[in-house]
Amino acid sequence: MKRLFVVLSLLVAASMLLAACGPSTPPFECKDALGCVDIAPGAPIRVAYAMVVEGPDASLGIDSKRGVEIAIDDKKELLGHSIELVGENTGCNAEGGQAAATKLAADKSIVAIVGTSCSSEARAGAPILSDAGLTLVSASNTAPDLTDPAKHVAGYARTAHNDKVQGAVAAEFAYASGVRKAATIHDGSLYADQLQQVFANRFKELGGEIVYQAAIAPTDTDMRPVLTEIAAAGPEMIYYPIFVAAGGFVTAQVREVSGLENVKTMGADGIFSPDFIKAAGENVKGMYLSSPDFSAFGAGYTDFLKKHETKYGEKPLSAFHAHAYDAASIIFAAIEKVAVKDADGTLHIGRQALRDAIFATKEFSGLTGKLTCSATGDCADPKIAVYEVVNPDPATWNPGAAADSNPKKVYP
Amino acid sequence: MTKSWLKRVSATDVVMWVVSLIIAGIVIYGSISSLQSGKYDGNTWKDLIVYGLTQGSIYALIALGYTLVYGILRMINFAHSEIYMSGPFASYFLASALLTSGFMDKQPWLSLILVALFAMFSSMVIAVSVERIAYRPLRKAPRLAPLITAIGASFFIQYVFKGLFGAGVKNYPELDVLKGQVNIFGLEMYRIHVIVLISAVGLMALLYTLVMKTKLGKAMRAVSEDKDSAALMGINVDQIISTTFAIGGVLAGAAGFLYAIMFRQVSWYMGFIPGLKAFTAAVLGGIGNIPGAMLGGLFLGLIESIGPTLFLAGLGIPAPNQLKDVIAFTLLVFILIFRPTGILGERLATKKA
Amino acid sequence: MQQEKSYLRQALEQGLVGGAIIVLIALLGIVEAFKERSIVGTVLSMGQTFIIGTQFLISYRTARKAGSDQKMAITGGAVTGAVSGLVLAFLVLLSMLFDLRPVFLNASPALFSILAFGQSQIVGMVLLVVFGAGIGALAGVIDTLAVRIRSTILQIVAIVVLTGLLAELIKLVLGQWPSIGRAMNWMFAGKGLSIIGAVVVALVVLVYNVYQAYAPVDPKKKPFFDAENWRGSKGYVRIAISVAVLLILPQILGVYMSEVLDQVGLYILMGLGLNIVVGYAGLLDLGYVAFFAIGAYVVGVMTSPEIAPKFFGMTFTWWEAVIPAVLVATSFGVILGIPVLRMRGDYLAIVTLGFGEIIRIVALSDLLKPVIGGSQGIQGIAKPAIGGFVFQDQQSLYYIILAGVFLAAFVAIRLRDSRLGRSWMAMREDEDVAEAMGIHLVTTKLLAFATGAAFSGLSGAIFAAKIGSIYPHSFNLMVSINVLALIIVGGLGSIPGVVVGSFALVGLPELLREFADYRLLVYGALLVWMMLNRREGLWPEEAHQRELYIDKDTPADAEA
Amino acid sequence: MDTILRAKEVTKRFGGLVAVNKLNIDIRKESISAVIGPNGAGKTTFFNCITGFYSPEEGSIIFDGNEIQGLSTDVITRTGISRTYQNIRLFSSMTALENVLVGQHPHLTTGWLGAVARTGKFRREEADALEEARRLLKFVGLSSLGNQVARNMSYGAQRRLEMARAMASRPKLLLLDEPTAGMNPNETEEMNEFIRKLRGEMGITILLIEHDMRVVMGISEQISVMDFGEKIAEGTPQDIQNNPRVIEAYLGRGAASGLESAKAH
Repeated sequence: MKRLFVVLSLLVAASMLLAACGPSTPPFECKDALGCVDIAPGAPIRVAYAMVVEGPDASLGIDSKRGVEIAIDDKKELLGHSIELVGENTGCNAEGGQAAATKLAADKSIVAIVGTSCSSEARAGAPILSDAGLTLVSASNTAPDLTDPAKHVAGYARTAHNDKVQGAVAAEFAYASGVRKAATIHDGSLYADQLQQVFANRFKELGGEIVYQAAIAPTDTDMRPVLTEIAAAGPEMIYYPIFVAAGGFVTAQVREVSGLENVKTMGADGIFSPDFIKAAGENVKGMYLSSPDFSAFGAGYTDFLKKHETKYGEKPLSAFHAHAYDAASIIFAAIEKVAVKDADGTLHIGRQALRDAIFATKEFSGLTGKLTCSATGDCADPKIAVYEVVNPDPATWNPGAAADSNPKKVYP
Repeated sequence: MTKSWLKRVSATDVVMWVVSLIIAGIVIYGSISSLQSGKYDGNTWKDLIVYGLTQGSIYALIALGYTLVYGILRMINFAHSEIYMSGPFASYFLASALLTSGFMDKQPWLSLILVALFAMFSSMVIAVSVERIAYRPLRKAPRLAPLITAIGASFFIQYVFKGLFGAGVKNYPELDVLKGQVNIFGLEMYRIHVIVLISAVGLMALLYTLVMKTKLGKAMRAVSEDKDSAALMGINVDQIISTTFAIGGVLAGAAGFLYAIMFRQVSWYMGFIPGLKAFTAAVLGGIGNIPGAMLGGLFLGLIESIGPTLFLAGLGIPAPNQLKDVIAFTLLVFILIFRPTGILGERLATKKA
Repeated sequence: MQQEKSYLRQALEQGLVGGAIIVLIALLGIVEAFKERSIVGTVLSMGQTFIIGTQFLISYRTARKAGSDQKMAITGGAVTGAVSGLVLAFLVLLSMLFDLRPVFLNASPALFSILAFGQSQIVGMVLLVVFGAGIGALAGVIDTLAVRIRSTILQIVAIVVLTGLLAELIKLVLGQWPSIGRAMNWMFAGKGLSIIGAVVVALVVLVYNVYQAYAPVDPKKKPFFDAENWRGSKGYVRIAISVAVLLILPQILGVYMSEVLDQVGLYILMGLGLNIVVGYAGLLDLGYVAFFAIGAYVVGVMTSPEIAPKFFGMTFTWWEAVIPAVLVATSFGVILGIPVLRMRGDYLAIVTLGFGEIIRIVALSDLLKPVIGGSQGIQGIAKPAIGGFVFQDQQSLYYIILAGVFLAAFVAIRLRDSRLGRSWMAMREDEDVAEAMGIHLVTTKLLAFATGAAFSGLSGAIFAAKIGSIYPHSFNLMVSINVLALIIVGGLGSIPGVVVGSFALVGLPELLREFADYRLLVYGALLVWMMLNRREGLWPEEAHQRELYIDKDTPADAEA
Repeated sequence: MDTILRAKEVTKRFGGLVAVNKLNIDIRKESISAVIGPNGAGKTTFFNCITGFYSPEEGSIIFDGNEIQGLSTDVITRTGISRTYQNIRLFSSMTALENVLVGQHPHLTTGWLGAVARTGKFRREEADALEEARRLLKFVGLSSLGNQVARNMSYGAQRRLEMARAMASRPKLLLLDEPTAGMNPNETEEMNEFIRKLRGEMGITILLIEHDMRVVMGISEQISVMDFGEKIAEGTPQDIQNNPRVIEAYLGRGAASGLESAKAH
């Protein structure tokens, strides 16, 4: 350690001397309120991810990160520069979000950020990034308060849809399909808890009755006791907007519980994936899933899935890869719009200009639909549809409205 | 006389009685109001008991691994949860190979047995290697050292599995032979539950016979009592310890296999929570005590299953199932207050002055 | 002859082990993930470093065993290297015969292309063996060199690789002063060093070593941390300088390094507390996070504008909340302590673990959601402020944490050297005899528990202010395990050990964030390695060093 | 007669085994008394009953006028009973000085706050305790080994350190469990001298368990003989040497010759 210190201080001294002697080019004058990122000719444009890529929630972040990586592959180059993806793990918790944000904020060469994965990360991390002049676009934060005008942080935008929209659509569908008594399950995650609460509120507003609000741990495997408890309340539908592992267990076990043989089941986009169908097994047939309306999805999505399979050897791990792809694409488009190239070929990107350009995104056609960002950063195309799983074979996964689609769009 | 009686009661005793009374009060009041609410019929309770017993029998099988190792080395084998995970995870690949080749449809029972054996074998290999690499060099170290290696080994195995095989959840095939209900003594039960219960009980009986009736079992008990004397009697202590780990591994692999066919999902983090529960079960029953581990496992499974509904639902607590671990751990404290060495008591040679 | 044969067999075995490690590294995806991460310009990528480094180290180990026989050392090294290359070649062969990908996720074509040096697989396989033999022989040659030259070479390699590894961080710190940052640009390429940078670093190390070789040796010079150096008037100067360095540290290191220091500091604070419980009193507590959570939640409930007004009709400042936070955490320590402290050893471990889980689950539960937010957590927690100055960012919060650490260390040291500290240690050594010395076990244990809980509560209170919003998920078992591991890795019962342990297990992983995917894997492997090779910890307490190596013939065994 | 300890009908059972059966023993103040008996006779169990390690099922133990049976060990220590152990039980990784300091625990009063604030009282108390500890170490002849870790000390030194530690609690009654076990004749003789000195200079009552008849006969004023948990004889060394039941109890156990040699001594 001591030696390292000696080495470093010598180096610093030496190079200060060198710098004093060497010629210096007149710097480009940056007029941007938040400063500029300068990219020398041949140097890559650095975009960062802030996602959970480690630990039990890793599949969420890895899924999004891969979305970004494919977006980079597709883009190949930006204004003659390659795109370099750097990033930090956020751990799906507030402290991880804060640490990652601090590190990214300290790196002045980063242009923009795709992230965060979990809403708790954004609450702790977004202010730090925003204060540092960075703009972040999240692919999977769905908590309503993040884009609530009272709490919105200037540099924060997202391509994920607000829970308020999805939960409400789910409730409206449930009511419209004749359900009057519903039960909900959440797994203690911000996402599921929020969504089921929005669902419950909207459902009650419509005149329905919430007979039971249950909670589990995401690591639970035996759901039969809690389902038995729910059965005693006599619901006509169970809404469980949770994740693949636990969602699979609930679906697989729900018919084993007496009283629930014919109950309707419904999930949300957290389990809108072939993985879930596989985990849930036969019982998944007839289950409803709310998700972005794929009829509005760009045609590129099937293409995307193919690339994913080739590149990573497996199907997407979670639901937000396409949103991540779009988040990255929006950032790239905005960079193309605002970057200035000066005489010696150096690229200058104004941070405020970039932020403005991202927030000004309009009718951007991405994988998840036509994206338009609101003043508080909600960029998602909030068209939510409800699908019904018609075939429990994951190989038939092909969401849409066509006759042979699976899952098949049933609402609106 | 009263004065000397009072002198023998410390403030802590009083606090403990009060705590116990409060717990007992909540349990009794909650149970009565749940039972009186009329929301749950006999069938509900029967179902809950069956669920509890199936889950509990898996806990029991894992708990046996903890108890065997604890009995012989006095250490908490934290990596046991990963030993449990590795078996079904490894045999997932066998299962999917059998499925794609069509063999599983033709010979479902044989395939299941093959998969089970492979799971047990894999867990056994991991268990023995962990002992060899991480614990054996620490035989003479104070007990915190192997505890830390165990934690380290646990992380290492988890993340090696995640790194090698991916972070996603893997699904066991759905087999028709495991579906449907059977009628046992007039009780309608799911076939899978029956299979899990019978296999688990069978394995436990086998283990009990092994430890109590065979020469190997006698050697194991001797090593557990006193390693040095056992070595003097010509017992190869290292070999017995390895064997103990192997047996624990086989049982954990079997537990993992039963879990995998019942719940059909395996993943790299599936071991942690059941491992924790099984360890709790082992302590509950009296660590180092084989029947204790079985009893503790079943008891814990049962409490987790019926506890929230029986004790808490009647009190009007929202989402009581969320609190099932709270119930389990509180009962653990409650039981340890009255029986400081678990339900059946510790089977360890404890020395005092 | 016989000896030579057995040595070669050893070399072979070592080669197999090394090969297995490299195959594991490759299949875990490490090689591919870091193929573009440069250590030295385009010459050396981190992916390569892992392969070459492993081969080199394992061959060097083999060579060392050869003793003074130079030819044997070189042969042995070459054999080991070649065998490890052979194992790798076998993996490449396997990949040609079967599609490994359905099982091994990372067995991608890209990986095998890297392993085969970008050549066709057959050529690649041959190259692997030749290359391995070369590296091994090189290791052997280095082993045969004179001590001074050998150590210089190894130092150069190690420091260049280390600098390359940390280049990004160095750049980050230097980048705070744009002029220095720009001036130093020639040193770096990508995330690593540039070739010139590497050469310069190597030269500096070389010069330093040459200087060391010819510099006069001062026989009276004591190691830096020797207590002698810190006494008397000279000692005061040293202390003053150290304090000054601690005070300006965050300003020099910048905001990210301050974040790292903050995290380390919070763990030191917890470690000091748990050290009293486990290290002094010998009570194995696996639920230590509970008190951390309680401290954080008390501050959250009292200062959050979303929650506090509901209960108190007003919000409190952080300073007003921190005392109750510590007191509540302490009383929970006592409340938990009473029923559990009569249990021994592992019963205590599982019950405390349960308690930690209970606190987390209850905090998460819908039952207490109206009070403490359930899964939505508590937001808008106040930051400490003095006058008009708000401790807003990580650089200023550092001072609060530093003060907390000093306070805790002060209390810990004073308690250790008192009647209470002696009772704790006596209890740890032999509970029954301690009781027969007139020590009231429950009270003494409770005091340890309560003191530990207080430190943890304080840490939690600061944590809440730092993070601004708290969630139950932050208070999981992992925190307890981490704190326990760090005090043991640092050296059980040793206060400097807690500091060293925190830097090793909290600071280092945070600095090496780019290994996020593999962090816990390495963490696990390191814990095992530490316990097997350096059980007494990195900075052991004198007496403990003895305790952790109980020799067979010592009759008094604390566990008896 | 001035009795300091009186055991009345003390009975301790382990499962079906009666380790101590209706034992009655009186110990005079400032005497040196011994309990002897073959292995497994229940001597150490009896010690454990006095010091509170075990709680006797029946009977009472009266020390200095108070009933102490069933009280916890620490309380009994505070009433003035201290002991050593058959297999030495020092705090093995603490230094000799620290061991003796721990022994003084009942007489120190500074609590948590005092220690942290390092009040004047705390400092005075610590200084006094340290001085007392040094004095005790000197008394047992270990003054040069104060900073040695207990584990590294010689066997004889460990025995003496254990006594110093026991004396640090300023007991009125000191129980010694086989103080000369494993010692050679010279060391044994030194220990005898030492025990006498203890009683003489400090005025402590001493009750010891011993196998070595030379020690027992040499220094005890009163001897109780136990076999199978019962007291089979009591009296002066002369009485015991001539008691036929005692000889019978020891016959065939290889100790009879010990008795003979003790007689000759």
